[in-house]
Order: sequence, then C-alpha cells, then structure tokens
Amino acid sequence: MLYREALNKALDEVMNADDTVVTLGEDVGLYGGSFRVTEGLVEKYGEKRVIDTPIAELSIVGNAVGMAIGGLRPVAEIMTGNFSLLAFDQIINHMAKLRYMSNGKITLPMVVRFPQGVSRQLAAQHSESYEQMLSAVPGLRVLSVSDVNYAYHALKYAVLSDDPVIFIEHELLYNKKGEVNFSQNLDPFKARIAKEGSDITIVSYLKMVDDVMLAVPEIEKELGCSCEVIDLCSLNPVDYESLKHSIEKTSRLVMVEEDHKTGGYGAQIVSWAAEEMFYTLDAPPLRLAGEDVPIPYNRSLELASIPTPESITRDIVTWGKKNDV
Amino acid sequence: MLYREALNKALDEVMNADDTVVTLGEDVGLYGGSFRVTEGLVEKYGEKRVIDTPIAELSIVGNAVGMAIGGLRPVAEIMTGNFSLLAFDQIINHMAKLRYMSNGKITLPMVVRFPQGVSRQLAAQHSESYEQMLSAVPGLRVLSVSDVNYAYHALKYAVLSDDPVIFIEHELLYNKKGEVNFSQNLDPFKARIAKEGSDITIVSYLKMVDDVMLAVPEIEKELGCSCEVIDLCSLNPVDYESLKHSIEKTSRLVMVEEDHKTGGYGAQIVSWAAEEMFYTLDAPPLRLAGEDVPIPYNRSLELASIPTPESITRDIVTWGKKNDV
Amino acid sequence: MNKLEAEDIYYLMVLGRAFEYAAKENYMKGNISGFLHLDIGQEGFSVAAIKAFEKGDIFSTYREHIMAMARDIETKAIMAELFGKQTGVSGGKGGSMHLFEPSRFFYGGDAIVGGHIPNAVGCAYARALQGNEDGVMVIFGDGATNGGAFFESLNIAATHKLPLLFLCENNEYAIGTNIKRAAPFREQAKKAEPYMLTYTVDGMDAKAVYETVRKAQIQIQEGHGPVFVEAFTCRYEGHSVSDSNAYRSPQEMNHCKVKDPLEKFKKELQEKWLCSEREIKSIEAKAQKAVDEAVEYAENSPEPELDALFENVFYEERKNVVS
Amino acid sequence: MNKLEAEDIYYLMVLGRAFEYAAKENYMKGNISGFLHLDIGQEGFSVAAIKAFEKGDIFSTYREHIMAMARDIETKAIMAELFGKQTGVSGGKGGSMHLFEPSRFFYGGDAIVGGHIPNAVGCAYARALQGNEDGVMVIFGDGATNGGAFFESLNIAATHKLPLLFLCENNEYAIGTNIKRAAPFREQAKKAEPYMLTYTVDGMDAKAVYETVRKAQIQIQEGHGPVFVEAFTCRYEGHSVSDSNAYRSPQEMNHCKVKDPLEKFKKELQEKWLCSEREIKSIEAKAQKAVDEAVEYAENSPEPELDALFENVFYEERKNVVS
Ligand SMILES: Cc1ncc(C[n+]2csc(CCOP(=O)(O)OP(=O)(O)O)c2C)c(N)n1
Ligand SMILES: Cc1ncc(C[n+]2csc(CCOP(=O)(O)OP(=O)(O)O)c2C)c(N)n1
Ligand SMILES: [Mg+2]
Ligand SMILES: [Mg+2]
Repeated sequence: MLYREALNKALDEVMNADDTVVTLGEDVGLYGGSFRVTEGLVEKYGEKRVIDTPIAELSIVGNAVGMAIGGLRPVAEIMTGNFSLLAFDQIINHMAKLRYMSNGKITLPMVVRFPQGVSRQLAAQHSESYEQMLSAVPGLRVLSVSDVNYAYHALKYAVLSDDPVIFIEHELLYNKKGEVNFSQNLDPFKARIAKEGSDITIVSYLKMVDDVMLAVPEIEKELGCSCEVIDLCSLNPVDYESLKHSIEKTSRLVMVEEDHKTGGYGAQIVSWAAEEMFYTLDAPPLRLAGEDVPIPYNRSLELASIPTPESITRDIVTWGKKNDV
Repeated sequence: MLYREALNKALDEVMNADDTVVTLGEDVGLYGGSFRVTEGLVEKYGEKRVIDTPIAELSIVGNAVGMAIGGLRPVAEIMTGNFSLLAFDQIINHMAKLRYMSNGKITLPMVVRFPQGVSRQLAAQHSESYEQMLSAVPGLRVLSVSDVNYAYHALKYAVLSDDPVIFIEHELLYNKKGEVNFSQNLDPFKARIAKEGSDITIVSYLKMVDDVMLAVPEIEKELGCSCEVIDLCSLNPVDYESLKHSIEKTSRLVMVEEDHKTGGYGAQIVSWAAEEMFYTLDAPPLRLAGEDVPIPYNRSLELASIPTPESITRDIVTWGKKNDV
Repeated sequence: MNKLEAEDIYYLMVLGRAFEYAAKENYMKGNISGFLHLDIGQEGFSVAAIKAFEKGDIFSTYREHIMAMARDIETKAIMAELFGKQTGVSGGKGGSMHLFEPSRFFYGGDAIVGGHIPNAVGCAYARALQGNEDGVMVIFGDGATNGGAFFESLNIAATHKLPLLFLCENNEYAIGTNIKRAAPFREQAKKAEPYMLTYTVDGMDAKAVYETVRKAQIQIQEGHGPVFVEAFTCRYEGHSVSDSNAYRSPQEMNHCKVKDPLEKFKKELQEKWLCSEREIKSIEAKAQKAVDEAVEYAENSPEPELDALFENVFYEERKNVVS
Repeated sequence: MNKLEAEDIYYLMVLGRAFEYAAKENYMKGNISGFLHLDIGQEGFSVAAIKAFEKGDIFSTYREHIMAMARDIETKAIMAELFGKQTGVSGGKGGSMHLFEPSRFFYGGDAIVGGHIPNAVGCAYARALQGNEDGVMVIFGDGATNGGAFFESLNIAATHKLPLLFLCENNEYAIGTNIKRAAPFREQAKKAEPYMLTYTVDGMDAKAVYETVRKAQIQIQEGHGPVFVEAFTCRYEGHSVSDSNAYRSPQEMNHCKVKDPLEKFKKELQEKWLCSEREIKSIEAKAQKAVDEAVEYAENSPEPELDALFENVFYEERKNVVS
C-alpha cells in the first residue's frame, strides 16, 4: 500500500465509522485531492462531508474550528505547507488556545493536515517546512510520520483524538510503499526505532528518515560503527524517553532534518540533549539541516540546500572521525 | 528618554531626512500609536506618510512589501505580536523571499515592528512571542533590543537598511528610561555585554535581560560567582563571536527567554553551543523559558507561566549548586 | 415581544450598564486588569440582539459582557472572570475578553478582530449538516469588516447558503480610527450586498434591533441562507478603559449620547407596556443589587490553584508529557 | 491600436502559444520541472491586457510567461528561467512561477494565490505618493477572488482611491474547482461593485480586452481611483502540466475552445488591417523562430554556480554572517 493510500484508508475508515467526521480543503472532493489523499471519499460520503472549499486557508482552518465547536470532527487539508501561513492566526490564536482560554469548556477534536518540504523544483513559495513553528505552540499535537504503517495509525488516532492535531506530510512520501498492520495497537506519540544500533543515535523525522536510512550502511562502513535510527513520529510531544534510552546506549547524538539550520526544529532536540544528557554525551551533538536560504528552483541548487543521503554520509563521517567515534 | 521616545525619535529623524520613509499601521496616525511610538509624526509628515490602516494585518505587511517595491521605505507597525500571525504569509512567503526568488532584482528596504510578550493580564491572544518563528526565516533580519540607546540606533539602522527587518519590541519596555548617545556608531548586529563576569554566561534578549539583571546580584551572592550577561540585540544573525568569547571565559551557559520552553528561540542558542562549544562547556547549559501553556489571564498564573527575577535566581542557583559552579 | 420580555430586556440593559460601571470602578481599584472594553451606550443593541436570537449559537468579540448576561450566563460568574477568579466562567484564565459558555451556546469572547467570524461560519456549517434550524449569530464591530476573515466568511456563507446571521455593531470607531478613514463608506452592509440580504437598523433603539434580528433569524430558519444586519450605535466610553477617548470631541460625544438606549426603552415600557414608575424603579434596584452581589462574589472568590496553569491545555491530559 | 500594434499583438499571441507548447515539450523531456502553468487559450487576454496597460507597474501570478513576453522581457531569458539556468530572468532561482523584471516594471510571478494583490496595492500607494500617474495593474484568477487578501485590497484601494487596475482572469476554474462551487455567482466583478467601477469583457477577444483595459487605465490616470476589469477566458490545458484536466468533459472543452483567440484576432488582422496571408505567415514564422532560438539558448546556457545558493538572500551580504 502507498503512503497516500494508507492515509486515504484511515480517512475512509473513520468517516465510515463516525458520521461527524468531515474533511474540507481545496479540491479534496470532486478532484480527489491534489495528492489524491482524499480520492474516492466524496463519492462515498457526499459533498456535505467532503467539502471543496474556495482558496481561503484562513477560513479552511477557521471553519474547521467552528465545526469542531459545533460537534463535528473536521479534518482540514491545506494543499501545501506554505499556504498554512495564511491560517496561522486560526491555528495558533484559535485552534491551539480556545480550550485553555475557556478553561476546558471548549473541546476541539480536529486535524489540520498538509504536505510540506522540498519536493522537486517547486521553488521558494512551495517548499518550506513549518514543524519548527507549529511544534512550539502549546495546545497543538504535532504528528509527522515517515512510515506507511504509522501513517495509517497516526492519522486515525489524530481524527479520533479530542485534541487539535497538526498532521504534517511530505510530498515525496506519498508514493512510498509499505505494509499496514491494520490490527496493531500503535501509540502515535511513541518514537519508532527505524534501526537499532549501539554507537550513534541518529534522530530524524518525516522524509529525512529515509535519507538517513540510505546513508547508514556507508556511514557504518566508514566509521566501523553501528547506528541507531530514531523516527520521532510525534514532534510534540516528543518521546524523550526513547531518545534518552538510545543516547544512554550510544553516547552520541546526530539530528537530521530538512528544515533550515537556523532555528530549525532539531534545535529543540539538541538543546534538550545538551541540558538533560550532557554528562552522557561523549561527543558534541551534530545537527544536519538545510541551508539558511529560501529554496531555489534550480535542481542542483535545490539539492544543495537540504541534506541528501550523500551529504548526510559525508557530514556524519567527518564528524565521527573528528570525534573518535 | 523613554524607550518609546527613543523609537519615536529614530522614526522622526529618518522621516525627516528621507521622504521615502513612510509608516503605516492601525492607529499610528491621528491616534498617535497605541503605545505612542508614532506620536506626533502625522502632524509633521502628514497622512500620506503616516498612514492609518484598517484592521487588516495581512495588508499592512503586504502593502509595505509593495511600497518597498515601488521605491518607498515603509515601516509597518503591527499593534500586538499575536496579530502578526495574520501577516505571516506576507512576511514569510513575500517579504523574506522576493529578493531571493528574483535573484536580487527586487530589493525590499522595509521594517515590520511590533510589541510582543507578556504584559499585564492581556491573556492568551495578546501575550505571545514570535521571535522563534521569525528568526528561523532566511531572508529576514530580526532585531530585538532591550536597551534604550540600542533601541534608537537599531531602529534607525533597520529603516535605512536595504534589507527586510523584523523589529520586535516588548510592551513592558516602552516606559523604560535610559540615555541615548546620538553620535554613537553602533553595530545593531553586535551583542551587548550588559554586565561583564567570569563564571557564568547568561544570554538573554528583550525584556528578560532586565529581569536577569535584577536576578544577578542574588545569584552571585548565593553561588559566590560572577555572571556575564549578554543581550543578544540581534536574533538573526546572531553574534556568535561574542557568545563564543564569553563562554570561553566562563565555560558555562544559561539561556533565559520569555518564550515557551518547547521550541522557544533559546533552543537555537543552546543547540549551537552544544555543537560548537561542547568541549568548552564545564556544565550542562541551562535554558530558562516560559511554560508550555497559553498565557492565562489571572495574574498569579500569568507570572507563573514565565521566568521572573525570582524564578531566574532560584533556577540558576539550583543548577549552579548541582553543577559545582 | 410581550410585557414580560420587554421588562426583561430593560432589566438586562440596566444590569449591563451597572455591571460595566462596576467593572470600571474595580479596574481603577486594581481588582480587574488587562483590557477592559465597556459596552456602555450599546446596551440596547447587545441585549436586544441576543434576546431576539432566541435559540442558536452565538459568537462574539471581546466587548461581550452584556451579551453573555443576556444569554443567561450568571452575572457573578462573569464578574468573577473579570477578577481572574476560579469561579469565573473561564476559571480566571480568560478574563474580560474570553467568556465562554457552550452550555448556553455562547462561544466568546474572541480578541482577534474578525477571527471568530470563520469559526461561526464553521459552526453554521455543522448546524446545517445536523439539520438544526436555529442558526448561528456572529457579532462584530465595524472595524472587523475591513479584514480578510470577514470577507472570506461572506463568500463562504453565501456559497453554502449557511444559516448564519452576520451582525455588525457599527459604532463608527475601531479604537481611534473612524470607519470612514478605514473603508470607502460608512455603511458596512454595502459590503454584504452582493452576497446576501442586508438590513440596517438604529442600534440605539433596542426595540428596532430586536425586531430586525428576529426577522433575520426567521428568514434564516426558513432556509434563505445568511443575512446581514448592521446596527449603528455609539459607545460612550473610550475603546477600553485605558483609552482616553481624546479623538472624539465633546460635541461629537454629546451628539452621540443624545439617543440613550436606556432612556428610549424606558419610554417604550412606560408608553407601550404601561409600566409604572414603581415597576421601573424596582427593576433598576434589582439590577443594581445583582451587580453589587456579583462584585461581592468576585471579591470573595478564591484565586485559581497554581496547578490550573497546566490544566486544560489538552483534553487528553495523560498524553501531555510522554517523557 | 494601429496596424503595427495589431501585428505586434498577434505576433505575441502566436509567440506565446508556441512558447507554451515548447515549454510543455521540454517539461516532458525533463528540461523543465516543478509546476508549469500554461496559458494556452488565454494568450489573447494576456497579451492584449499587458499591451493596453501602456506604462505602469504589473503584478501577476504563476501563469505569467506570456505576460512577461508582452512586457518585452526577452523570450530566451524566460525560457532559460524555466530551464533553471543562470541566464534566466531570475537566475534559475525562481522558475516558471517567479519571473521578475523591475526594469520593465514587471513584478512576477507570485505563487501564493492572491498574495501579490496587497503588494500591488502598496505599489499603487507608492505611485500615488510619488505623483506617478501610470498606475498599477494586478492580474489574478477567479480563484483568488475568494481569499481575504483580495477583499482587503478592494477595500484599501477604494478607501485611498489608489491608481490600481484589478484585472481578473476568470477561466471559471481554480485547479479542478469550478468558480460556481467556490463563490455564490460566476461573475466576480460583483464583488468589486460596492467599491469601484467594474467592467466585464470577453477574454477570448483580444481586441475587446485591449479596449477595456485601455479605457480603465485612462480612468485611473484621470484620478478616478481603482477600476475592476473581469475577463472571461478558457484555458485549454490542465491547471498545470501535471494536471490531467479530467474534471472537464470533452463537450465542455470543445465548447470552451470554440472561440479561439488567435483565430479571432487573425480575422481582425485580415479584415480590419487588411493583412495578407503572407504577412500573417511571416509573423507566425518569426514567432516560431524566436521560440526555437529561446529553447536552444536555454539548453546551451550554463547552470548557476553553486555559490549562487547563498547569494541574494540579503542585499547587504557582508552582514549575513557575523560569526
Ligand atoms: C487582528 C487584530 N488586529 C488588531 C487588534 C487590536 N484591536 C482590538 S479592538 C480593535 C478595534 C476594533 O474595532 P471594531 O471592530 O469596530 O469593534 P469595537 O471595538 O468598536 O466594538 C483593534 C484594532 C486585534 N485585537 N486584532
Ligand atoms: C494561497 C494558495 N492556496 C492554494 C494554492 C494552490 N493553487 C495554485 S493555483 C490554484 C488555483 C488558482 O486558480 P485561479 O486563481 O482561478 O487561477 P488560474 O490558475 O485559473 O489562472 C491553487 C488552488 C496556492 N498556490 N496558494
Ligand atoms: Mg467599532
Ligand atoms: Mg481560474
């Protein structure tokens, strides 16, 4: 099953089981979704529950908040991460805060999903990552999974949860293949150990997990070491327990992300490790991230602006050699 | 001179010297600005250059971008930091990226200013801090000064710079008193050593610098040590050189900020130190920040949600004792 | 409207005004802090609109104390909220701008100008889907009609023919900026004309407001889709307690105050419903008493526990911290 | 419009169509990537609107290749940009959606639907302040008229009577969503009526577009404030090259293509300007040649240096890194 099919299946199942679930967004209905995540849903559940919206992201999220207040479980799709900026007031000032400001009188069972990141030459206004911003907002859960099985389970969880969830996808993951274990009972807030190892803990999430996995064989060969790869899955809350456990074993931390280096999401993880795992770390943590530039259109420049399996290998090996890994 | 008067003086001087400078925002004109930063300007420069706008933050920034394209030097005021979220698309997708996407053909000499942070019981939709988000955007300079003299110089620099600048203020700083040295030649990107010391480097910015300074005497007494206090002034780019220099002297880093702890701005500083100063640090860095909750209205809860001089003292002393400072 | 209802409306108007003055007084004393937006001068509008919208959901702004009272939220729980007390409608966490009572279908209490309008649209969508016919009413100021959220909402509500009443309180000012300097015309209903039925009404005339909102709600209930009502009002005080109101001349203020809604509605009570001076005095006394009790209640209520700081960030608290 | 101008318009239309087909072909070959939005079917609209807006600033969307050419930006520099080459108008950093040439007062090239409209408003403000009378034209699709940025702009432009021409290209679709499913009516000019003068025109008729835009610009230059022009068009291809266009039936496509703008304008040339078949063929050949040369130029141009990655993030590069 493809990643996007797993998401589609998750939506289909929850919509089938609970008729308060609705989904809304640009072209999610008749068109089938610009990445086909909502394909076939309008035929099954009708235009009242699979709602094509105008190009008005502020309203897409703002309306979802109101639908949740009114007793529905909306799943809002934003076509591309960058456009979510138009909805930041609704996400941060409303979706994240109404529960707290009302001291729990208002409950918002809702999801906002969007794909983000560098796809292929979509240029600066279509390629950015916003998990850094959204994971820093109290009142939001932020899920972002790289694995097909997790994609299915995490989205189901997100829709059925009574809390507001930001569900971040990646354009290059939609066609990823994987097995879904439908009967699994999976905690979406638990990190996934993508690969066990004993010498370096490499933490990543979303599409970069796959790039890290591609880099690992070469890194292990070059450094003569074994890497543990952790896929965060939940960006807020973070499963610090799993990270701790791993770092206690390896004494070394590498954080890999696609976001810009300055202020990118991984800073929080490295900063946490510096505060909490200082005496455990045998080497300075390493943060691999995108360059501090808007994403350029040209393919070579685009690839040079973010970590790739090659750059990950190169940078971890250099760091490893310098720090006696 | 008060902090807001220093800002006012800076604006007045640049508007006087260069008639392409305009300022726009809600109530900046006839009303004199909700925090009186623009007081008196409309009388001097007229309604065409001191522009009262409707309540439309997206347009305030979006229009400023267009004004800059058209050859003006706009200074946009957003009344409160939280409302800037409505303009995030314009700030991040346009203001920050147009220069790069056009390969330098478009230049945007513009400033977006706003006050942010916890003032006094303004509750969740009026009290948040967004430097974490905005400092992570390539293409933006982010200045945020705590000192009256710096306020004057940094704002002048920002308006005269040919790059887009986010200028972040704090509601509780406006009435702060200080001396302005008008003839000083001040680099706004250089951190300010608020106090020299030899044992702990305390890094902060904006209003928290003052709270740190209030806490320092007690900390020094309790720990029998001497603290160096660094006021970042520029949040992007960061004057890492000054930080490095200080940490080389003290071997210890404390980061204090008002933002929420998870994903707050200071994570970048601590993460940088962990990567770059690992072998220099003698103790785990300490990050003091706000709690991961929306800001509550009640005064006791509000104060409990952010660092205060008392909590800063308490937390640094505890950390110091634990880590043999 | 029958006599009882009219008396109730008058009671709420007097209650509202007394409440606002008491709130102002307690702000000066330091019992209330933050932004405090008083509704004095607009009581008739606020009470009549809420009462006329008999059932259904209500979304309002930060200037909502009186509307909350008109929606039968306890006066003392509102005052306690302003005091930041545990017994406040929002447990002391919201304050004056954030009053919520879903059991009364009252949802704030939003301090982002225009930000609640898309929420109301979404709620109207939910109601339509659920087959609930009472509709939703969203109240906002003239200042909100210049923002994108408002416009997107007109378009969406009209496209889906949602059961939504847009109610604009046009007091001609957004803080210190007159509407004529922020829009090309004074009447904001014009903006809604391409999309839906619109009405304008004198917002200082509670009876007229009542009738117009009633009519609009009935049209909505009949399935005509969204309706826009604009009421012209006058706020007597500054934008909030900390605003000096210096931008309005004494002449403008006098002119604006001349049609006091309480005076006008009192006449209505006397002339149409033949209420005696005594009956009216008794209503007024009852209102003052309720406000005095509310202040006393707020004063004597406990502060929230410190633990409350961490409560209600999420529904599923157990998931809050994994590590 | 005189004969020379008419020939130029026809040349640009043919050039535009040939360019778009060449771009599509090179997309299939892998020479162009990302999103590629073709303007086929709308050439008449794009060329005539730009030509009619004689001077002044232009802000457009991601579907702007032909407009850029009509604004005298070199065809080869545009094709090179699509190829991501150093010689592209944006140095290969922008791509198809981000063509900028301030020396021709052409500012994109914006890929946020509606996001450039407030920028155009700001530029119009600057022009008014500078006493420049040519005005600003902002071009956007029907899909953009449902977003807050558009509405805020109508309000602000009207309030300040700015010299701004709002030009809506209504091809009835935003990707796969028909405008009648995203707004309560098909004609988006209705939304502008409360604020300004509006015109609608057949966007498949280049001459009509030319005359309407010309008239609108003259009104703007005379100080009447903003004007809104809506042109109904038909795009022949999918939304972008990667869109299958499956949501439009063959019948709908046939109906839509019947009024081909090139055919129509060719008749105009022949009947009104008495152009011979030979003259027309020569124009067409010249256009095809220009496109072939542009492709060759783009193919042979160098890739940007890797250093370009870090260039032009800021103007003051020296300040970029302090540490
Ligand atoms: C998005 C946003 N921008 C600015 C503000 C600051 N602000 C609070 S109230 C207000 C004026 C609102 O005026 P109006 O909508 O007419 O309502 P009124 O206060 O007159 O009832 C402004 C500008 C805000 N709260 N939210
Ligand atoms: C803010 C935003 N939302 C969504 C998109 C995705 N998107 C790109 S083009 C488009 C349709 C625009 O339609 P229209 O404005 O009618 O222009 P057309 O493509 O028909 O010329 C959409 C939804 C975007 N680029 N920006
Ligand atoms: Mg008002
Ligand atoms: Mg269209």
